[in-house]
Amino acid sequence: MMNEVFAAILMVIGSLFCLVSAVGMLRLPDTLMRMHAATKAGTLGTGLIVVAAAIFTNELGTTLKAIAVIVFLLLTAPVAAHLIGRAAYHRGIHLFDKTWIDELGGTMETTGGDPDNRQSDPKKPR
Amino acid sequence: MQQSNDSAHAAGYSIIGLVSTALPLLLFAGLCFMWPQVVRGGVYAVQWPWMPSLDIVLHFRLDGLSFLFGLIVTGIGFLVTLFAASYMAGHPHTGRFFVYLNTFMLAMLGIVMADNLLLLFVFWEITTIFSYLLIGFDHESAATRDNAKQALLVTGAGGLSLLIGILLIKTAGGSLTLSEWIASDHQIRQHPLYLAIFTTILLGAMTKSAQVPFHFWLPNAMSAPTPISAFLHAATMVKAGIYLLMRMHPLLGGTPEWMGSLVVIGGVTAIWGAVQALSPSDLKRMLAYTTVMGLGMLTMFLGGNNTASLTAATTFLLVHALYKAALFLAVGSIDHQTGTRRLERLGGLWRAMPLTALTVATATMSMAGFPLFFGFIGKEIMYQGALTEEMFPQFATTITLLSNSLMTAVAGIILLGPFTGKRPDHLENVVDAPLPMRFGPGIMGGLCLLFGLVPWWVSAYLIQPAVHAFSVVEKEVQLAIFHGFNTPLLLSVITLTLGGLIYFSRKTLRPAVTAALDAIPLTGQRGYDITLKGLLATAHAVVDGLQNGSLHRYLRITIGVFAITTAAVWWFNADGWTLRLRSADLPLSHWLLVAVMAVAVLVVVRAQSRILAVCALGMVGGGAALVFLVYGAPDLALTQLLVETLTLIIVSIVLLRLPSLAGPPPGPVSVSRWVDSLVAVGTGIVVTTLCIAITNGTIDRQLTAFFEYNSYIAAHGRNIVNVILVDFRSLDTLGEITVVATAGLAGYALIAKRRQ
Amino acid sequence: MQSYILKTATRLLVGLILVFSVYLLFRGHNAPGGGFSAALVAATAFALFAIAEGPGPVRQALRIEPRVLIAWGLLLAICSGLIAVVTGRPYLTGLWWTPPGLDGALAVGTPLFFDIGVFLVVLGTILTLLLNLEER
Amino acid sequence: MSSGLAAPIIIPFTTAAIMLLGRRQPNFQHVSSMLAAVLHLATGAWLLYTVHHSGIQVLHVASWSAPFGIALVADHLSSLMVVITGIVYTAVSVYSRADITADHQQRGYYPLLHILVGGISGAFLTGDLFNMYVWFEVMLMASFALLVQGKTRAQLDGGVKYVVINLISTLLFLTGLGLVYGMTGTLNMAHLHIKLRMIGDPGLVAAVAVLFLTAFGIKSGLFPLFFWLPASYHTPPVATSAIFAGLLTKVGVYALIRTFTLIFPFEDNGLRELVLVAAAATMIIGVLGAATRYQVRRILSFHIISQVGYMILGLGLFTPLALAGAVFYMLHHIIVKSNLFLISGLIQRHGGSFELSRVGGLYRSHGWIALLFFIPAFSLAGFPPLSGFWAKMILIRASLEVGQFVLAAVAAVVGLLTVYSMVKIWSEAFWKPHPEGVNERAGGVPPMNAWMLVPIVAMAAMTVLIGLLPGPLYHLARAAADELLEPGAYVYTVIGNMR
Amino acid sequence: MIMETSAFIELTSRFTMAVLIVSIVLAFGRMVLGPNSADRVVALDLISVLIVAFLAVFSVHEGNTSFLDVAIAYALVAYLGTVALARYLFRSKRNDGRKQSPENP
Amino acid sequence: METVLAILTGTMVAGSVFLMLSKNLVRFIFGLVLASNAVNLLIFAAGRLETSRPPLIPQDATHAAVAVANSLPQALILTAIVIGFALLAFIFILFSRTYQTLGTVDTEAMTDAEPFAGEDSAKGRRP
Amino acid sequence: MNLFFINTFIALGYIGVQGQFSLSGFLVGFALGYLALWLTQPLYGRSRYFQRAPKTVRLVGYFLVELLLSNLRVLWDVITPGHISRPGIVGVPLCAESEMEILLVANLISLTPGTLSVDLSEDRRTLFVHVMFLDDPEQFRRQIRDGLEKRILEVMR
Ligand code: NA
Ligand code: NA
Repeated sequence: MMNEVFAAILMVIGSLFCLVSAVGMLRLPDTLMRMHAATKAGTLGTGLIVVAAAIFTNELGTTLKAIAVIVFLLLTAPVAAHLIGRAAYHRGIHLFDKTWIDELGGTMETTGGDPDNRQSDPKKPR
Repeated sequence: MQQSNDSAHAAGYSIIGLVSTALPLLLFAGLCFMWPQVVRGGVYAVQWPWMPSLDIVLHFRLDGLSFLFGLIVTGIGFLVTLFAASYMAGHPHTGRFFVYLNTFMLAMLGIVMADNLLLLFVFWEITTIFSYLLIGFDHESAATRDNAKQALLVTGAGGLSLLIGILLIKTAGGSLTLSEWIASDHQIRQHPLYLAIFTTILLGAMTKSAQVPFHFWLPNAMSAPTPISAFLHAATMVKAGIYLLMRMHPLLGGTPEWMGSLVVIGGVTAIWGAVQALSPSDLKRMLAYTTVMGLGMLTMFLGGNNTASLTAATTFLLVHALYKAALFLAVGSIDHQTGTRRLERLGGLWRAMPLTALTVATATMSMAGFPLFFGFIGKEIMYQGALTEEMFPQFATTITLLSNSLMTAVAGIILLGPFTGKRPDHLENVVDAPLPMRFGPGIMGGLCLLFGLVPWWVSAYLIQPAVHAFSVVEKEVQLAIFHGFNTPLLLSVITLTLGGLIYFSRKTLRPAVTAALDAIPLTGQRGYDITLKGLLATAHAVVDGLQNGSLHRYLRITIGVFAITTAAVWWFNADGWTLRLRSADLPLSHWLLVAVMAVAVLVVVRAQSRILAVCALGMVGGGAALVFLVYGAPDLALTQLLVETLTLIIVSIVLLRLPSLAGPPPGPVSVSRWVDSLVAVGTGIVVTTLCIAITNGTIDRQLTAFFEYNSYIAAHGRNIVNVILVDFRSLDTLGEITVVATAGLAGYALIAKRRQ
Repeated sequence: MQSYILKTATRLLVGLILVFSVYLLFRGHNAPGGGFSAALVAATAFALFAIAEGPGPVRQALRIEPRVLIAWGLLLAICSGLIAVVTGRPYLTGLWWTPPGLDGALAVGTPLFFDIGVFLVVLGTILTLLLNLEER
Repeated sequence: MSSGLAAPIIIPFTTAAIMLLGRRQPNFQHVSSMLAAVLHLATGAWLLYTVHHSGIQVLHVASWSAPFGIALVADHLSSLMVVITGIVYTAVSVYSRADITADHQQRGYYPLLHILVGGISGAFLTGDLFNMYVWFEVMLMASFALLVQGKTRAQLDGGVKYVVINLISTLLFLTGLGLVYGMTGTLNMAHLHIKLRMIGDPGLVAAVAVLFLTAFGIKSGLFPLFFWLPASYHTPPVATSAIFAGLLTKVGVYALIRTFTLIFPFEDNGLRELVLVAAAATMIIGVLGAATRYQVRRILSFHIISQVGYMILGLGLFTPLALAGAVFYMLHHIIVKSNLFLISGLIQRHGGSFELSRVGGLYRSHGWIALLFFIPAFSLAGFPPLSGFWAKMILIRASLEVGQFVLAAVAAVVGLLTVYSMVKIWSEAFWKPHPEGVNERAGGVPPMNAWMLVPIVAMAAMTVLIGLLPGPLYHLARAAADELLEPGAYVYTVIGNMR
Repeated sequence: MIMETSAFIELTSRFTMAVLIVSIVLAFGRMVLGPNSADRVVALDLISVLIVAFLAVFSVHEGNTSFLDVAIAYALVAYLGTVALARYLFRSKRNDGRKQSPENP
Repeated sequence: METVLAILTGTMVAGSVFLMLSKNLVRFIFGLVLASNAVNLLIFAAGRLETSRPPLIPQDATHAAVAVANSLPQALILTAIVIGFALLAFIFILFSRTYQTLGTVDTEAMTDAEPFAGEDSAKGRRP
Repeated sequence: MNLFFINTFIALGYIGVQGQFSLSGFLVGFALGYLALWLTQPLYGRSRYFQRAPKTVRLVGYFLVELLLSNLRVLWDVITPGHISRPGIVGVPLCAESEMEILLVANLISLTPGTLSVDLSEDRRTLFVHVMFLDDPEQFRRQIRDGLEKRILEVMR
């Protein structure tokens, strides 16, 4: 019973973090900032839920699987974020107006607009 | 015309040709051997099963009619082959020529000896094919090819009509065995299908025997080498239609439909051919029209239902075959020796080609119907036959009179034109044809006279046995040199007189005839041209509109047809519409899931960005996986998700190599796009309603129950789905991995770099 | 796309994914998984490898031409069914061998070989396509 | 041994797999290809013999009895189709030696050919509807691959059209499968025969049947679903187009016959009339299409459509004679049409082009080719005593027997128009003098190639033989038709007394 | 392994699933809105992570750990989809104005 | 749920048909993906959705004790998914190859296999 | 890492003895095993396992707290109207050299409050980080170097 309660709490918290990440995706002003939400909250939320599953079943095999999933998420989510962020940046994205410093802009040349978007405004980050 | 100008061949002959004469000669001899038996009314018959289940029996029978035709086919066949042995010498394809000729002859023998109507048809069509090959023998000329095609199409069409007629006889309960007809009581004539049977068979006969309005192929067929014109298109093949009508007589004859149409069609054909024969300057073409006339006469007499008419037909058949084959071959000789068949370029040849001149003389005399010649006998009996026709005897008599007069005139032209008068300069060095070429026409010319001298013999040994074979004879009609002073004799005299008048006024008549013919708005030839043009235009109109290379159109029709047909078939067969919608107590999450998938579909449809479409598709796929998951299909969910991911990888590589979705800026939606939407929505509705209707019912789960029960016990697996895949339905999986493997090979074939 | 971080992460991940794929393959008979899923998972491992390092190193690592994998997989699947034919049973009949003394805890059967065949074919195909696409 | 039923599937697949391992030796591939084809033909013949003498044969694959497992079933129709597949397979295998370039071979021509044949055989033999879908996919995938080998512009364009429309067929088939399963809970065709009878909603059953009609209609090139065929069949290598022309549409026709005799036997729901109308339209449109084309293979492609119309006419008439005619027509057509496509390769090789305006003079220069073309062409046109005559005659007769005079007339007229097209090719490619200045060859005319001639001569001989001795084949076709119209024996043999 | 689930867990897991689906819907909203390809890829990435979470919750809800295997498998591979798309984004930029015509001329 | 799924399936089919009719091969692919998914869902619905319990036999049992989801449609769909994937992979490659060779994905501009019929027949006619 | 495996082995043995394959059992077994190993340390020669283990635990703890904090901060920014953030992209010079070190640094930066690794320079010496709440780049660089990176290097080296 303790397990169940604990698992339930973790599950709910995790799902709320997932919700936060989703809301963040919707609300935050630019691509990079949305990625903050997705990477952190999504990973944490999902991680918590997986832990909840492990606790709920309280079984070694499941636990190991849960650990595997979490390790995987922690390892891959930031890498994915890095890859998207990098690609996005180099394609030329519209950064949030309040972005006040960009040290990457000096080291790489950026070109063109987004070939997959008629709506996007190919304003260069600078 | 592939003409041999090589002097080495001018007097020569082809060895193949001479060898080829053996076959007809042997067959002719064989027939003669059977002559006594046949004359006594006996028959020879042999029979092997071929396709008895379809009423096709290899059933051959030699009776009087077959015998008469057989003699004509083999006898004239022999003489023509002999002629051709010289005529064709030097032609590059002599071998083919004689193979075709002999095969044709065998097929023709098949026609006249077959006692099974379908068997007859088989040979009938073989003669069509070989006629085609022979007409087109000198195929380098476009006109020749067109003429061959025309003959094939016209007679082919008739053949198909005949086939339907034959099969209709079977459908109507008739027998296909010809020899059974004379004795049977002919239910067919009262059958509702009688008219259809008669019409279709008549069409077959008309096309083959060049009856108006299908006659036009025959003059055009004169682009065949002359021996072919003599053999196929004068003496034998064109007579196949006549033969067919004779054979059909006991089964179908004697009705008003039969008698009326045969007399009219034959009469019109006869007069049409006779008039046309006046105008051409090409001797062969002229002869072709006289053949048309002859065929018309034969048909006309077959319209009678009395022995006189039928005897007239049978007699004239022989008369015509003899003089026409002789004339064709003689014209062939003239052509061969002088290089031309045009009247205006010929003249005064009788000295240069005396034997040919003699042959032509006897043949034309017979044609014109001078007394003592076989043609005279024929003409007498013709008038007798015409006068006794049951339907339209006056018409028949008038036609006979006019046609015969015209024939007399044409005979005059053919005889007097090339051989008398002044010989043109370019014909100075002409000599008579080589011996093999003189032999055949000479024999036939001789027979034209000989048979005219012994009509009683011809009557007893050739004509009467034939007539007995296809009709019930109450009173024999005898051929004789002189029947006494009677109406036929009077008509004969009028004929000769009128013929003479026409001959002497030919210079004024010919332009008039030509003008009159040109004034006719629709002739068979023009009808043929219009039909072919119309066919091609229709084909283009229909096909170019459908198969126009536009994938969009193909898809729209294909999908639209599916949606409309399904809906229509369902609509017309449904008894009531009770679709129950089952969506009770669905959790909110499921509703949301389905909703987001539906929206994703819309997004894909509207997407102007490839990435958006791909991502939204990912959403749809992921949603589908979740649907699988929440309804107890983890394997499916897993596979779906894995496939989604791999698809993304492939997309990410391939999409780069495809252009963006950019189209013209979204303007007003075109009508075409509305149609597309209609098709799309319609298809969606059809699928939805089908799915709802089906899930409204219950499903029998006995298969699944079996799997659930046996999966672990008998197949050692706890994952039932996997056990189905690798055991219960492993053959599916074997096929499936083959598809996968093939996709690998196929993809490899498309993308791999060429290796040295 | 050269990313040092991706390369590093890939080195950590590829082995793990492959091990998991084998796990899926062998427990597919009793739990979700099976030859096809396993092959897809394995293929993603190689795909990741190819994306991070390029197709050349993947081919080196594979040591065997992917199309040969397809062939062997197909042969294995076909032949796993032929064993039954040799013993006079209908084609593809599953033959099972339960090692004595294990109380039925383990059963080896021709359907497992069939599933391995599936695995090889699918893996070979995806690798054929992916590597050739990458190389173009 | 009943596993022999699987042999026509397993032999080509195994050969394909082995070839993939030994793909670097062209001779090995060609020789093993011919061996496999002969073996396939032999097993097919054995199957036909067994069926004819011992009745319908069933293999319960993996020992699971039908309807639980998949059953392979050989009745007269199936085994006849397998035999004829073996014949075309053998012919094309031999011909391929002359026609298939090293590059095509490098790109897997032979394995793909074998997989195609395996899929076709599977489609003919299976007694399970979903399994048939799988074999259709095998066939489809292999045909996609074969079709675009060479990657010319025309091939890719035609290939895209072929692929796209055939995918629609696949999707419809799969949808129909799902719906049928949802109605009956079974996939075995014999079991479906029983279970569908119990469905109380005739409208729904008819509507679902339309899905199969459309799906297989596309496959068989039925009006108005044939577009993919004339768009693509003239583009691949000759050997490929020959096997396509002979077999692929016939798998669709086979599926239609099987579906509408066993699964949804025609009832009073208008489907039969629909099929008859489609058949007539197919005959006409195909032959009209051929009249508009001036390239040998494009003409022949349209004729495929036209002749599929005849076969479907036989199905729609739904009498023993008509179905026997349809089966006979299929068997005759496969040999003749494959052969004509092979001969088109001869025309191209020796005349220099498939375009009628760019060839000529072959009658004079290559009499043997002329003869070899003439036989199948006039057989196709329905002249006796060649095989096509019997096929056409039986169908016309069957139409007349049930009072379908219009259909009989259509069949006859279409036959005449077929003559028109065949004469067009004959006239242009053979009789007409070779056009001046076109395709003048530097190296002179290439020598005759025995690998090309042998299969053509053999198939032409078969055409003549069937024409001269149609009895045995008709006997078999009639046996097939009787089985189709009385599916009781089939059903009992496959599933016993299962309800 | 299957175990009994109490009503309590049933309720919370249902709630969790609903929240996750709502999250997916929201992320999907970003995918549709864009405005940028990268945004869409990020949204898809998040959705795939949310699906992993959903799979885990579902396995709790069903009390069946088999579903967790699905979650692991997807967690292992989903990342690759994102990587591939990221690479696509990276490359498609480079191809701009060369071989392909850009989407907005 | 069957009804809801039926409607969803219909929507997907409609969307896919509309995409397939768009004269653009890229959109056709999207339509194809949609259609495959739709058909799979349709088969799934046709097999009836009654429980969330997967067709797995527990460790301690010899056969499924409680009602589990219908396993046969799942196996069918699995096969269909695999085949669909293979087809899709090939079609991606085919279309990209086509684009590379023909230079267009506009199906209306693709006329190489069937040159305009009039032109074709004119070529064959005698002068 | 040998000792880690031995430790794991002990934990597995413990749950095997217990007969209950559970997470808690494993954790208890692991802790007991660590204790036992620590007691018998001389048997295994010189190993950094005992220095590293607590540091790893500390890093994990630090990281988890940071992860939680970062989420709360994102949450705050998400749920409050308007955006309080002052984002920027900062290049952070790295002390980390090995690939594992760089990966860990980059990943942990991404997972911790308001920071996201966007790119790595060609020479792998500078990590470009997007910072949501950036006041002073220099201070930020210091913060990374002395906080996160230092802790990671402690564990790795
Ligand atoms: Na065909
Ligand atoms: Na075909």
